[in-house]
Amino acid sequence: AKMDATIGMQLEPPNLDPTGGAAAAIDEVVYANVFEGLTRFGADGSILPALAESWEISDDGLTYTFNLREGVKFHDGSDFNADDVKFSLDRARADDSTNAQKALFADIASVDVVDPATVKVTLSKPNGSFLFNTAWGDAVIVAPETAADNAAKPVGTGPFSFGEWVKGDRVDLVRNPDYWGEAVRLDKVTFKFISDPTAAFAAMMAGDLDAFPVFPAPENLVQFEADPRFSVIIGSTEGETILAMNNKKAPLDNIKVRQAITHAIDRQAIIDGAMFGYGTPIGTHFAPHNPAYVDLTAQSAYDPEQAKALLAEAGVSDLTLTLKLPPPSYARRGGEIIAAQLREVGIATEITNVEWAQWLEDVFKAKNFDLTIVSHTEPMDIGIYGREDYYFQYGDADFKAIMADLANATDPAKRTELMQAAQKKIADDYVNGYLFQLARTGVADAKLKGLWPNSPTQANDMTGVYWEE
Amino acid sequence: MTAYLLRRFLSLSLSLVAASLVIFLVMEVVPGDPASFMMGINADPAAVVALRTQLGLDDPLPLRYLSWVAGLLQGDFGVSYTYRVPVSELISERVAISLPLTLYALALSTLIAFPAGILAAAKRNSAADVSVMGATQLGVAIPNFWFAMILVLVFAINLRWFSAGGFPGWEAGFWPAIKALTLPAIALALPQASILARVMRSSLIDTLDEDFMRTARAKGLSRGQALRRHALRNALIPVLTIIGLQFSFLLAGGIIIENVFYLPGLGRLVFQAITQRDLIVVRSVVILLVFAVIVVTFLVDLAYAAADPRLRRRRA
Amino acid sequence: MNGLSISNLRVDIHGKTVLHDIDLELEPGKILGVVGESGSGKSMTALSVMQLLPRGSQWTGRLEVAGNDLATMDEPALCQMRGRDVGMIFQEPMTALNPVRTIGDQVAETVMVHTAAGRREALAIARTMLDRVGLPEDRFPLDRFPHDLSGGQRQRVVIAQAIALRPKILIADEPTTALDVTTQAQILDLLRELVHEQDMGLMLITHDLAVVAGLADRIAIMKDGAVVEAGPTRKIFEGMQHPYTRALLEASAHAPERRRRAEPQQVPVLSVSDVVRDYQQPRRNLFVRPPPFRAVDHVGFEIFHGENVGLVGESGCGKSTLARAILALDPLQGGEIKLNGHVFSSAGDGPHPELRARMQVVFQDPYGSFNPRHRVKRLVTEPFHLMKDRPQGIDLERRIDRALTEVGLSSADADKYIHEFSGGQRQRIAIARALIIEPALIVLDEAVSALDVSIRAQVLDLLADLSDRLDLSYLFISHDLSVVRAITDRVLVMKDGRIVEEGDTETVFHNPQHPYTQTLVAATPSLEAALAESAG
Amino acid sequence: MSANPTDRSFLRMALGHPAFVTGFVLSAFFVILALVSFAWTPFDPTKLDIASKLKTPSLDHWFGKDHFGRDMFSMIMVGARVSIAVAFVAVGVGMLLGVPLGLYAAAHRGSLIDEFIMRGNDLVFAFPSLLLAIMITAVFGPGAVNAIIAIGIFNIPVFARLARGAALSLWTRDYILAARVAGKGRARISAEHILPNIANLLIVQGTIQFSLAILAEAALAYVGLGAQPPLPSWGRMLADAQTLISLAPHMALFPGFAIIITVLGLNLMGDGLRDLFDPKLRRGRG
Ligand SMILES: Nc1ncnc2c1ncn2[C@@H]1O[C@H](COP(=O)(O)OP(=O)(O)OP(=O)(O)O)[C@@H](O)[C@H]1O
Ligand SMILES: Nc1ncnc2c1ncn2[C@@H]1O[C@H](COP(=O)(O)OP(=O)(O)OP(=O)(O)O)[C@@H](O)[C@H]1O
Ligand SMILES: [Mg+2]
Ligand SMILES: [Mg+2]
Repeated sequence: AKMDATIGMQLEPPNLDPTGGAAAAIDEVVYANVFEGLTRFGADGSILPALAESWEISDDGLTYTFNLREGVKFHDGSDFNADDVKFSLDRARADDSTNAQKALFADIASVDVVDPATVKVTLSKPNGSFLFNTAWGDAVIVAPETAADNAAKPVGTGPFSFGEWVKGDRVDLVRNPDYWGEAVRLDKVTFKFISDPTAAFAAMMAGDLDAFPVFPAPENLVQFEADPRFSVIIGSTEGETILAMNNKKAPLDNIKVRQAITHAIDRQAIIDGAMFGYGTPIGTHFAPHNPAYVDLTAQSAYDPEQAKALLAEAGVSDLTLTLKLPPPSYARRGGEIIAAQLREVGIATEITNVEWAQWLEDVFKAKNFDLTIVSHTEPMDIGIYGREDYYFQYGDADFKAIMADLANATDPAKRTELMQAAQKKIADDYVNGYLFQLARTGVADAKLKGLWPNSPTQANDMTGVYWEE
Repeated sequence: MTAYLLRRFLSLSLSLVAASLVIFLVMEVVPGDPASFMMGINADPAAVVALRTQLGLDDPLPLRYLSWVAGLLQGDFGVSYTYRVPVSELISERVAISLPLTLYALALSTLIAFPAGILAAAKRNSAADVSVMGATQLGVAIPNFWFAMILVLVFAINLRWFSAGGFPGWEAGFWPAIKALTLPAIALALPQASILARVMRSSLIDTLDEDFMRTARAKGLSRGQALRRHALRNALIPVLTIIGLQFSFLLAGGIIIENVFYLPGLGRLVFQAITQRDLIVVRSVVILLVFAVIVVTFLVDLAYAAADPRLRRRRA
Repeated sequence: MNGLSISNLRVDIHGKTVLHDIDLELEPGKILGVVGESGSGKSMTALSVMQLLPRGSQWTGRLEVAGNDLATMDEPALCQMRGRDVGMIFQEPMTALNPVRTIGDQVAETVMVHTAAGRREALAIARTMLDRVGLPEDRFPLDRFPHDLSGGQRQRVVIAQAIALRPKILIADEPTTALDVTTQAQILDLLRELVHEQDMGLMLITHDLAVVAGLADRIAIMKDGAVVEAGPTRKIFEGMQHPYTRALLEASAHAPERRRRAEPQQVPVLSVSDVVRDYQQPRRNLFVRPPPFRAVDHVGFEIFHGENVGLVGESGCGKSTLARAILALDPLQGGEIKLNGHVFSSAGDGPHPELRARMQVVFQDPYGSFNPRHRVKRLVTEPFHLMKDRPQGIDLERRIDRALTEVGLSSADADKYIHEFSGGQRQRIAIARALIIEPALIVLDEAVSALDVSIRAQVLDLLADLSDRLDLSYLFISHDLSVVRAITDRVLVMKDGRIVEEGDTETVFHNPQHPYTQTLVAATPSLEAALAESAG
Repeated sequence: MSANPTDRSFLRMALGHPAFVTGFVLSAFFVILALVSFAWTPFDPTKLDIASKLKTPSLDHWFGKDHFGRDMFSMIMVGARVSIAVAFVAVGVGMLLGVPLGLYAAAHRGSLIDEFIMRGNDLVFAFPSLLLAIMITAVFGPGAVNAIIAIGIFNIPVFARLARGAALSLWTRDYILAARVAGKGRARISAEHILPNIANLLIVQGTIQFSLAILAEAALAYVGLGAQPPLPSWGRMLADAQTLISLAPHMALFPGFAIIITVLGLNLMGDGLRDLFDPKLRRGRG
């Protein structure tokens, strides 16, 4: 059987160090393949043990004692032990840390090595999602000797070790013969970077690629479905796609105007037009596949008449709003559709297409925008609504209180309740227009099995991938 | 002639200095901060500041310019912000694709254009001339990215003769590499060949009208002999200029084609670097391209001298 | 017969007949002069013999070269004929040679195309031929490029390649028109020698009767695509059967009648003293700046009221440069120019408009002297720019009218564009433009050189007449001694930027003192002398 | 260069020149389409109808519908407006700035300013054009106006060089000397004698640059840096069509043809004008 697989990805990672960069593409190459953390995400989003075999949580929820797996080696041959864990966590939360998700480690008070196979982490306050946090790619365990070079030459403990990186083209991973866990079934995995959707389509069609787990052009899936050579894998992601509004900027500081905008939007048209039908409508900032999800879409149902009425009530007419669109096609296409829909209720929009760098500068940092479309792909990120100076500028006090309670809550039922309250709160306040949950639209050779259908985190876990005879 | 060349070289070097300034300043005013780009949407502000310091982005402007230029002079292009590897390494990897692609396209375009242009000029106003000129008009009018799309559709997706793009690397062997560059080279060569054929034709027609062609015929040379022995070399001079221009155009101008065929070439490197605000890569690649243009211009001047003995004496 | 025989030749180009009823004969060892004004069909006749007529041409009649009927020959046979049986020399030596190939190569090529000779052998033949035409090995090695050579030397190379295979017939289409008189004399001598030495038939085409008068055995006069008169040279000049031949002859020898003589006055109209003009030379090397080239070297002279002064000299001696300096178009590197006693210089904004208005100019090229986009009206009134209160309305019309009638045109011409006029008419318009502002001095730089003899005669008459009536002074620049002689009172002879001789025109030409003037006078083909000879 | 586009025989000759006529008809067709689009389009080109997306050409929708169900023919009409306007202004900017610079440099040949202008031109030429355009739009943001700036900048040296070269050769003409003898200054001579006589050349180059500008605009729009939605633009239509090329080829074909035909028309017209203005090809006239 074939022993290698070539996987297409739209974006090339800028570097290969998941602890030193935010780009999703880094995790998509190395997460679970090259690097592992104490815990990890399973295909269904559950938290599984990884380098930590097991753990105990103290009753006050402040102390986590991790029992580490033994006999684990880094790819450079050195042994993995508790010192590496302490090094990794301390490095990530240090003052000069360049870890993009430093907040994940904010609650850690200290990390102590109990013995080579045991680490004790003490928190400054209880954190119900700490094990979830340690599963992130940004929390993987690295070795002190090689940490500095991971950007170009990653060394981890995973089932694959780094082979070669031909910049602009591909990264090769090769099987790690000394892997502690179940042996993987591929000798070599190549991640090939093809940013252009047409090229991606052509490459799949021409057989240059074996799979494209997040295929960038949903419009082409029909053709793959019609072709027996391919299987199309549709799953869910953690990406809530929203029409973000600048809550502090007039007239968007008026809840009536925001509500009017949400009623002007026909979600299904956007899903059909921009995503060719792939995507689940959402009514709040929460993933529909999460058990705690509440369907609030009816609250902001498509109703142009009501939108017009609300605008009249708010006393705004001749409204012109800027709509800044980052590069992904959900935003560019969705933006065109939303602009047309807003036009129907009398809101004019000025579309500006921006690059990510500009988006970050202009929208995210300077908050110089009225509307923008973006998909928030981090798992469980409703907490951003509690951030005062986050770009859409919500930061409501009541909402913050809910979040604080949630952080302290460990009881699952209580947590669910709080999460639902949070969902309702932002829907009631019409903070943003909630459009749809991004679908994970993957294509693969029909014989390639074991790919993740969903994206509980940004990853292409190749551990269980194999070729069917 | 040497004096002329020297002067030309000096003035070109001045251009290079001016170019370095322009490019540096343009990149400075481009909105967008490389550090925030790298750290992403939910990044901790403190982490971004730390990264800025680490990258040296907070140094004063003149200092950064000077250290960049000083580095360039020593052949040190700096370290890419995003890739964190020396820019020179990035560039040399990319040049290994862009340069062969450029040469390939140029060779194709010359191979098509010369015979076509010569045929059209020699048989002026004939059916052959009209059809060659018609074809070149069309060739100039077709946007090359559109042509590339059609090529992929036909030859990669439908016929599956070529792969749709990508580059296996030279280590995969000469022929596979050449095969991967074939469709892109054709897409690039089509408009260039059309332009070149037109220039060849008109230059040759001008030469054919020269007095010395009549002299040659009066000596008893046939039309073909006169064309080969007397017209071609004289007609070559404007053609050389165009080839020189095309070289530089292709070297940088492949951006879009490199995108369509996802070739990791220089053009795509800068394009990507611009979107990622990897200023240092953009600066260095652009200055390198400007340098290439200047060197090529200079070589074309030398080639002129070889083709036209009058220039060896006089100033152009 | 071994020579050339043309009978009943008719050539149409794109349906337009350019030659008809041409009958010409040329025997080996003889020279046939073909004379006619521009456009009369001389070149077309020559090209018919070579079978190199322009595209779209058709010919009928009979053309026989060395006993072969050209009508029956296919293209390869014609290629065989060209260069081997017939050689041809063209008018413009500067462009007749391929600039990127060596002279040796180009001469040897004739040999290699037609014989089995190898390159080495062909080059050896080329060497002998170049020696023969006066380009000796030591100064003119085979590997020189044409751009190293002067016009006369290039013409010799062209001749060498035309005669390399000793063709039976040599056709020379205005071989000396672009050359200086002294060089012309040398080339004509060379051609004459070659004819006798190699027993060639030479068809010598020219528009200048004087050139063929002393050289040709037979002469054919052409006009409007037909031969109007042909016969042995002596008979032509004796008989003058055809009125056109007579007109041509008279025009060639024409000297306008002059009534008035200038009287020296206190203040000369123009006074040039010690003028120096340098041209910057291009650098050969980055650090050494070559010394400037001195085109005008300490020149001084005066022109008095009503006086016509000629300036003669060979091409490149600095005549035009001096003219431009006098017109204050270029800065001086030394000396001073005064007009009516006032300094006339290009410094600053140039001379004061009122002063500038006192001196006007007429240039050589009747085609390049006018902006093709303006009507005659606007063209001739351009100097009014110099006046403070410019004529308006009726006054303006009147002055345009007067200027045009003065030069023999009509007021209706004022609304035409320049392309609607012939060369001679254009030169008249140029004169009208100079006259309209009533200057004291007109500089004429080769003002009649580009005109056919008959038109030249008319323009000279006009100039003489105007000078008499309007009290004008001329500085008349020309390389053509006969023209200068016809119209000037006094003459300056220039060589290499210096005035080498100066004096009364008749005196200088009859009794030249400076050796350079002597060669110049001797080299000028003289119709009178030729006629005297043929009469005697 | 003695052709005078205003006279009758020029018109007659132009009408007898097949390439010119074809080119003129093709380009005029798109100009008319663009003009008509201000008053009328068969459908509203901004009106979405997602349900009928990717509809193939039919009697109602001649060029079919795009991925949002918009009428492609209407979009191409309005797109013509954008392409032509961007190209026109960009070339206009290039001419307006480039020609005076070139004339000035020629009038002061060999001066420091001449040297400066020419070196500046070299500099712009040495820059990879598409890249610089991309950087310019990165600085100022994408949009039609910035596309104009980006394309216009490269037209400046083109016209400056052309004007300088042509003007230099005219400065040696006798009629320029005559004008100087008539006391006219350099600026006045440039305006009165040089400019009208290089106008033909500029017109010819102008049509060629115009067609290049249309291609450049399409390329910029294709990479997302041209006119912004909802304004349709041919280049962006092609970009939209790209991923759909095998599913809905009409989306790629029609805008592609629009570009090709317009550019072809302009080039043919430019070539035709060049022939018509060329004195070598004009017989029987001065
Ligand atoms: N290529 C051509 N196409 C059409 N007509 C031509 C062409 N060349 C010359 N003629 C015409 O043929 C006629 C004879 O021209 P030809 O060149 O033989 O004159 P010429 O006597 O040699 O004049 P010149 O002294 O000016 O050389 C002229 O009326 C001219 O306009
Ligand atoms: N612009 C220039 N730069 C450098 N040298 C020049 C320039 N113009 C003329 N010369 C040189 O100056 C000398 C005199 O030139 P000029 O044009 O005055 O000669 P001329 O006597 O008018 O000749 P012709 O009879 O050919 O018109 C020539 O050797 C010429 O090569
Ligand atoms: Mg002639
Ligand atoms: Mg002169």
